[in-house]
Amino acid sequence: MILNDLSELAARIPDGAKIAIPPSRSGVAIAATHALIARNARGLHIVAIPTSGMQADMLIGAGAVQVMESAGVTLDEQGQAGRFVAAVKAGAIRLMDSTCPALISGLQAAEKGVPFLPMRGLIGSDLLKNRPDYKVVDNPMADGPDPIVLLPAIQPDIALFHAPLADRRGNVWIGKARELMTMAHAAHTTLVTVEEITEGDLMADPLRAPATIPAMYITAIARARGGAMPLALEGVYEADSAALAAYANAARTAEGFAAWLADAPGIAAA
Amino acid sequence: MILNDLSELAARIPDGAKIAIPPSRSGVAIAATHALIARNARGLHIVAIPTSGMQADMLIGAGAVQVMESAGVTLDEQGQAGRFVAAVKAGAIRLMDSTCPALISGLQAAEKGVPFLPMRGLIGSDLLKNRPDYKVVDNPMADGPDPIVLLPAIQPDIALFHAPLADRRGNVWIGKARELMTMAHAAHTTLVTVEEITEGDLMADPLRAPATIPAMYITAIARARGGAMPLALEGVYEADSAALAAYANAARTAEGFAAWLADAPGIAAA
Amino acid sequence: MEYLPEELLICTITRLLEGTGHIAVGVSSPIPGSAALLTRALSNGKTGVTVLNSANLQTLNDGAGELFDRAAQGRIGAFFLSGGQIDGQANINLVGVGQYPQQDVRWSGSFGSAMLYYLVPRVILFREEHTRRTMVDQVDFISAPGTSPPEVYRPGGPYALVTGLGLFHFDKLRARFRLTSIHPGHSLEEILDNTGFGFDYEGEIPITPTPEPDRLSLLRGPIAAEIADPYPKFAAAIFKS
Amino acid sequence: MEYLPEELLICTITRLLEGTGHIAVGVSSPIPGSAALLTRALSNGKTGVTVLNSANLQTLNDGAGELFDRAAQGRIGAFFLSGGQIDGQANINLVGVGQYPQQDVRWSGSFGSAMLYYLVPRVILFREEHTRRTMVDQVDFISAPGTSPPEVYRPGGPYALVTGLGLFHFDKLRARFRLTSIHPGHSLEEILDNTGFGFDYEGEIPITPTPEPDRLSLLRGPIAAEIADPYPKFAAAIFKS
Repeated sequence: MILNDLSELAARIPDGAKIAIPPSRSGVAIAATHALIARNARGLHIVAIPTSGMQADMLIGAGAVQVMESAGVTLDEQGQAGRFVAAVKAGAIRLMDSTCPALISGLQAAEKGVPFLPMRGLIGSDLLKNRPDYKVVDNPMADGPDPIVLLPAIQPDIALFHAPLADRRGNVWIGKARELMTMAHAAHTTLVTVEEITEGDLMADPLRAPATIPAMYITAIARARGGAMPLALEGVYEADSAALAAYANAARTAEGFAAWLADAPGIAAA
Repeated sequence: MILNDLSELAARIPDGAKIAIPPSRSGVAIAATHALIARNARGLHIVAIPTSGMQADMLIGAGAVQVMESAGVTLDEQGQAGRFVAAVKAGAIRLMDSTCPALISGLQAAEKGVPFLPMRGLIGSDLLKNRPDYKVVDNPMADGPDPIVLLPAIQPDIALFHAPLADRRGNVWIGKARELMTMAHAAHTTLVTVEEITEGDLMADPLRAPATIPAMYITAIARARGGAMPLALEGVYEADSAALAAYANAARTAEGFAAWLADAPGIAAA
Repeated sequence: MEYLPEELLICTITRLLEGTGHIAVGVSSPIPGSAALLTRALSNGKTGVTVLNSANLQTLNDGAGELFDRAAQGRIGAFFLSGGQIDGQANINLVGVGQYPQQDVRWSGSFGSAMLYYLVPRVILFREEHTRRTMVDQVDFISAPGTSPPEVYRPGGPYALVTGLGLFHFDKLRARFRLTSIHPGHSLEEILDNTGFGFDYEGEIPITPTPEPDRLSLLRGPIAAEIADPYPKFAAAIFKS
Repeated sequence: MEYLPEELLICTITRLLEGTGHIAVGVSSPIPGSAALLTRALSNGKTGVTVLNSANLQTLNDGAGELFDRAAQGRIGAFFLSGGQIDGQANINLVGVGQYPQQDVRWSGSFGSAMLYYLVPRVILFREEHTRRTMVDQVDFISAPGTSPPEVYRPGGPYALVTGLGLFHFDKLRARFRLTSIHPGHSLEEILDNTGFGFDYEGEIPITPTPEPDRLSLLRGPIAAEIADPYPKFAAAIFKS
């Protein structure tokens, strides 16, 4: 279903939803995030697949986040994610710290409809110590003792991301950002913003079809030109380093962030 | 590495190897299978991902197979796989019967480097009863009793398949046949025949790259025009029903199969 | 309106599929496939259909595991299974006859049954041949069981059994089939004679409704064209298309 | 030949990478990335390199999990990790300082360390800042431990630690670092003063070899051009390219 604008998309994300978001180079729905902040979302459980940056920081700065589940929140070359760091220090968000492959395996467990996936690693870390939902069992396939971690399935209420291209049937082309496919498979509802909407059928195009999320996994699509900016969208535009630096600088303080948000491009124009 | 011919490819498959092969519509290396039979391979453990047809039947008919692990061996519209059925009745092959998603999950376990993956289903079936390598455990994530099957990782020695296109760097484009990607990730050695070899770099082509197996997973490639015939190769050629029917008919008897094999297109010409 | 036995079966299955969100159809299933497509045509856009191994009637692009993932995600409302043998507890056998593994009769194998039978809410068993060879007291090999103990995770399972002679529904609690209707031209006696398992029935058993004329028209028109993609021979033989 | 401190570190790391089949480099790692590319250039085609988040220096196309799958498949011979804190048992902390979770100092998070540190055979710890703030007796939070009990599956782990002051190798059995060499211009006393953990050393400790002139030439030529893809600022600042 093609929506009229980003506010319609944001309206489909209820307060308290568990939202899966992609890493900074895979198609981050920044324009939609502005719309979500504009609708004053609260109590979100953000699951980064497996890390986040500006998007999580913006939502945290806007007070929209209750739980932050990720393997890392960073503004990359621009340094620390200011609002994330401040919220941690203030105890304003609940942390579910993990490691990249554990988040991906949890998502894949939901994709496969199984209650858990096993993973090597984690044993002896303080990550594991702080995750009572992760279980250590003895590998039943081994002859001797062989402890292994089981990760519970992560089923997002919402998967939210930005992609280069959709068609009117609701198919979405994602290129190499394959984690978006896993997110759409695993999530209950998948909301996507796109640069362009084509009149053709992406699933009928032999070159596009292999990297297209079929419409049956897509709940709604909204057009958002430059919807990942100032982050990069592979093959479409590069990151805007100056704009990212400006964000990083502003996000060092609550006041700076508020001023940045007030100056941000309006939702209507997105 | 680009090989000179199919006999070089067949020479890389040792007797006794565990070989993963794809289902009938995903790029079956029939020409390479002729070469494998010509080199008189023996003792193979065939793992169908998750089913096979003519390819497994040919190898069984040629006496190359010791173990057949699959969820089904069928000539589809052409009916029973004659050499497979005869070998089962004669007790000439060891069966590891399973169900499609269990074979795929086992392969994915190897892809993920974990000793097992869980799967719903199987409990109470005679498949499970005959697979002592499948373990039933109580789901540690559940509050009450919740038995679930764990499937051991399937790591093939060899993945063998046919694809439309490769480049000279060793990248292989597979289109929508994504199970070939999983096979290449999971296998120790991946041998591929292709219709065409392009001079370009498939990984540098934004439309091809998402459906390309990177060269680091590919051990060797050989050119084989029509290498899946008489089976279909999606987007390249349809199945040759008359040739498949002729095979099905011939494979009803050992003599018929031997005559068919003697008449088959020579390896040199492939 | 004149109709073929296949058309009766298609329309019988179609009635069982009403209201399904998404129907998946396995390989070599032209009659269930036609019923799924007819259901979609009647659904006003509410029903989706995936027909395996078809060029246009499926959108699978994540490998051979995607269909099973979809089922496990709860995205598939109905699926069809068959069996070389089907027994009175709805156990199905797709493997062979005799003592496993060196059996006297060997079929292709269990395919996805040992997962889909557990996870798809409405599994319709379809086997045209209704004889004591196919409808047995106890299958020789359980590819997938009809019922499971309560502690086994099983949101899905058998819903109905359609054969060339009649329609049965499955009672999960009693683990028994109940004869719902007898196809026109057949009798309870014929069904009893040809069924190797005991089943429930009560009073006067209805005759299976004959195909609705408007549905027959749909079937012979647009559905015939659609089903010719995966099943050209079937479409040509039944619908002359 | 004149060289920059970064070039010394790159050449030091390169010596640790010799013979590796495939080297993966994480984000924000220009010095390890340069060392990996230099190793590849010297390897006669035997070494491959994956640099995360680069357009041309990686071939990942199966999603955010592929790098970790590759490591678990045994396809990655060497990887680099760092830490806000690194302790004498090679435990690393990428999370923060103080009592978790409401810490006084919070860093980005553990990323893939809690898997890669277990599975990659040759993990090189790299942290330029060598002070009692970074090299601590005991980390405040273990993102990933330096050693594991024998029953824990762990084909990988710490191999060496490279800092701005020197090079250490890690002894897994003793779970202690051993000082291998001291970078030119620094002293054992300086290292002892600035290290919060105890470590082993013996007799006269060698000086870290200065960069080999032929390697410096490679570095400033073709490698500088390659590393400018993921790290343009670094390449411009160090190699003026």
